[in-house]
Amino acid sequence: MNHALLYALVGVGLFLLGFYALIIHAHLLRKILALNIMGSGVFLVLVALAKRTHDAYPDPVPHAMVITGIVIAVSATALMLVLLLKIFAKTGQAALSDRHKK
Amino acid sequence: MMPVAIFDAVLGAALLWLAWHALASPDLFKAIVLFVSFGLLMALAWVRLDAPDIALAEAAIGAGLTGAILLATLAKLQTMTGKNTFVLSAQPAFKSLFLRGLLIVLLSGSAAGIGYAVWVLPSNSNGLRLDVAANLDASGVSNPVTAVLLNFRGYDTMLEMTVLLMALLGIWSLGGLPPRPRRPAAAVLDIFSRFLAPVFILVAAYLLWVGADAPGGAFQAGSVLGAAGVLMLLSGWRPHDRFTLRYLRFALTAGASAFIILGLLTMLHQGQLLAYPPAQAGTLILLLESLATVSIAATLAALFLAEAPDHTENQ
Amino acid sequence: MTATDYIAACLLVLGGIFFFAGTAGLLRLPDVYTRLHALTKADNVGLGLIVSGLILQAESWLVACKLLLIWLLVLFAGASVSHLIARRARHKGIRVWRP
Amino acid sequence: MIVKIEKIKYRLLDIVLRILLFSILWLILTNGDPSSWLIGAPAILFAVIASTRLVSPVPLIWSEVPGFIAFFLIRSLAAGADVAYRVLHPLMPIAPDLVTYPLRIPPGLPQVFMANTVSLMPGTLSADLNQNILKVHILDKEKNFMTELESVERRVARMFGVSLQHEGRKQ
Repeated sequence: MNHALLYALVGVGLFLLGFYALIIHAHLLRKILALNIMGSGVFLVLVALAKRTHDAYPDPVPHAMVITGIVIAVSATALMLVLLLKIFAKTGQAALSDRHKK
Repeated sequence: MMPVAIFDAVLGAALLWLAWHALASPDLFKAIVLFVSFGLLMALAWVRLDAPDIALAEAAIGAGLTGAILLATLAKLQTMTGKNTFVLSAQPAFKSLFLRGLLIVLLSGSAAGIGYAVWVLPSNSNGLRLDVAANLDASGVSNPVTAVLLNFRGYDTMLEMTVLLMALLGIWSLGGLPPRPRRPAAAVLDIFSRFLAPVFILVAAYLLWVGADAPGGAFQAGSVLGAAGVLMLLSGWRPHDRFTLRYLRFALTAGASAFIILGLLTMLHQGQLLAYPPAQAGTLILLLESLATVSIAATLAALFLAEAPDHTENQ
Repeated sequence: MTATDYIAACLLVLGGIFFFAGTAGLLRLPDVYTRLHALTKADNVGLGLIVSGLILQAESWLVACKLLLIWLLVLFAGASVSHLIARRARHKGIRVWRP
Repeated sequence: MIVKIEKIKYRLLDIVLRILLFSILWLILTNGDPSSWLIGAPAILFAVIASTRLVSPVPLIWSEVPGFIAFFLIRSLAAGADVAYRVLHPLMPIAPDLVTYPLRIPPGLPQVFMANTVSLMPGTLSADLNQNILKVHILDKEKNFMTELESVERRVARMFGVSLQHEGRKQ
């Protein structure tokens, strides 16, 4: 088995692991971690598939997109974390819950 | 060949294991530490996939900066609740075992489907590699990733600079976070950051320079410089100590403005967005990258601080 | 293989042993302070030996200087960060392990 | 007037030294590629500006530096060997303790330099530095760590050209 394929499958696994945690966990910090891990999974699939070339050089276009993606992910994470702290300061809870709808 | 295959298998398993425990650990601090280790192992995976540019970016941003921001948030949560340790039962959003089972079945189905789709893809495909290779000489740089980021798909990077700015504006328009109490930093940390900050400047400049024909570039340089900013912020330094916020605003917007101005100029001159004349491409890319580095660094450090600028400062 | 190659190989293996000891210490030692002892000292010597092994193989003095620089930076960072971790642990009230 | 000229000369020498230091650093980073100076020159300029603002001139006694390096290399090698022996020994012979060491060396860089050096010496780890008091974590309290700490302090003081204040305090 080609090792790039192995990493692509790990990427699929990471994406679904993150997806499961995103739905299952109530705490928002955990949801943010889950989103980041989902992103890492997608990046891994992209870059692993870029390595399917015959010679040593992989396709550079997905590489460039993933670098862009990493920077976007960190800025989105920073924004989400501030939103989380704001929600916590308002409601005293770091989770979104139906019970607070009144 | 064999030991390498074992290494790949162990690394893949470790990535999945770390991700699972980062998501399931009841102690949030532990979860974040596991997440940072996950990021560092991801950097190894990028090296195995011949993507050293991404490995550099992941180690600096994915593991380093994201980890720092997460830990800072956790510390804020702790001061808000007054609890020293933040242990949280991994309370699920819904308790019904039937629903969870259904979710697992659905996700396993998707895993099998996506996995199969990946598996049956043709085992060799050049993608856009040959197009990049054919036009590399006209791009002004010899590192193909930099050529894609700054020339062939320069609009990606332009929009990305805007996204960074938007994230920061988002935080600022939410009012930002209340300022941290400014305690004098430990003497060791103070000396550490003072001695390292100038070295970080040089290393960032090196990464910027080397990015033209080897792994490196504006993103890696910007994150190293941003890390220097985070270090200075941690040891109690604040931007308005030294200069007014006008300079900070300039640094934050320099990258995006340079892209927009150059984009307009190339549209007028060449008739196409960010299509540089090949003779000047190298110089233009260097200029863009230098300004982008400053902006990325300033924005990342400002995202870490997450405090809205003090309006009284400018009056 | 020349004599320098043999010396370099010995230094690299020796450095690896020190890293192993540092990691063993991280797993075996009882509390955060003693673990910091193992990490700073054993890893500093391990990296120092590996760097000197690589310097023997370096093709130019600039590369040798770069390797030396890496060691100095890790030394500085290791000592400072271990101090900061120990300081934070003390402020958090983590007691020193006594037998 | 003469004092002022001396001062300017001193500052100028300091800046020249910094430029030299960062140029060497740049040379090492880029493997001496001549085309790198296009970025290197402004970067060195920024680094020099940042460093003059962040770090005040360090008055080192240069003739003492080689002696300190030799002392440091020998003692830190001993430190690594000592801790490796202890953790690989089946019984793991350690007897940790936390001690207070009143510093006689002046505050600022000399104290921080000493704290960092202490962490790399056999059996000692600096755990807090506050108002001339260094808290040191000891790996083995049976060993003579006091002479270790005192010799480090003496060496550092000699290299920085400072005298140990309150020499008679710790009798």
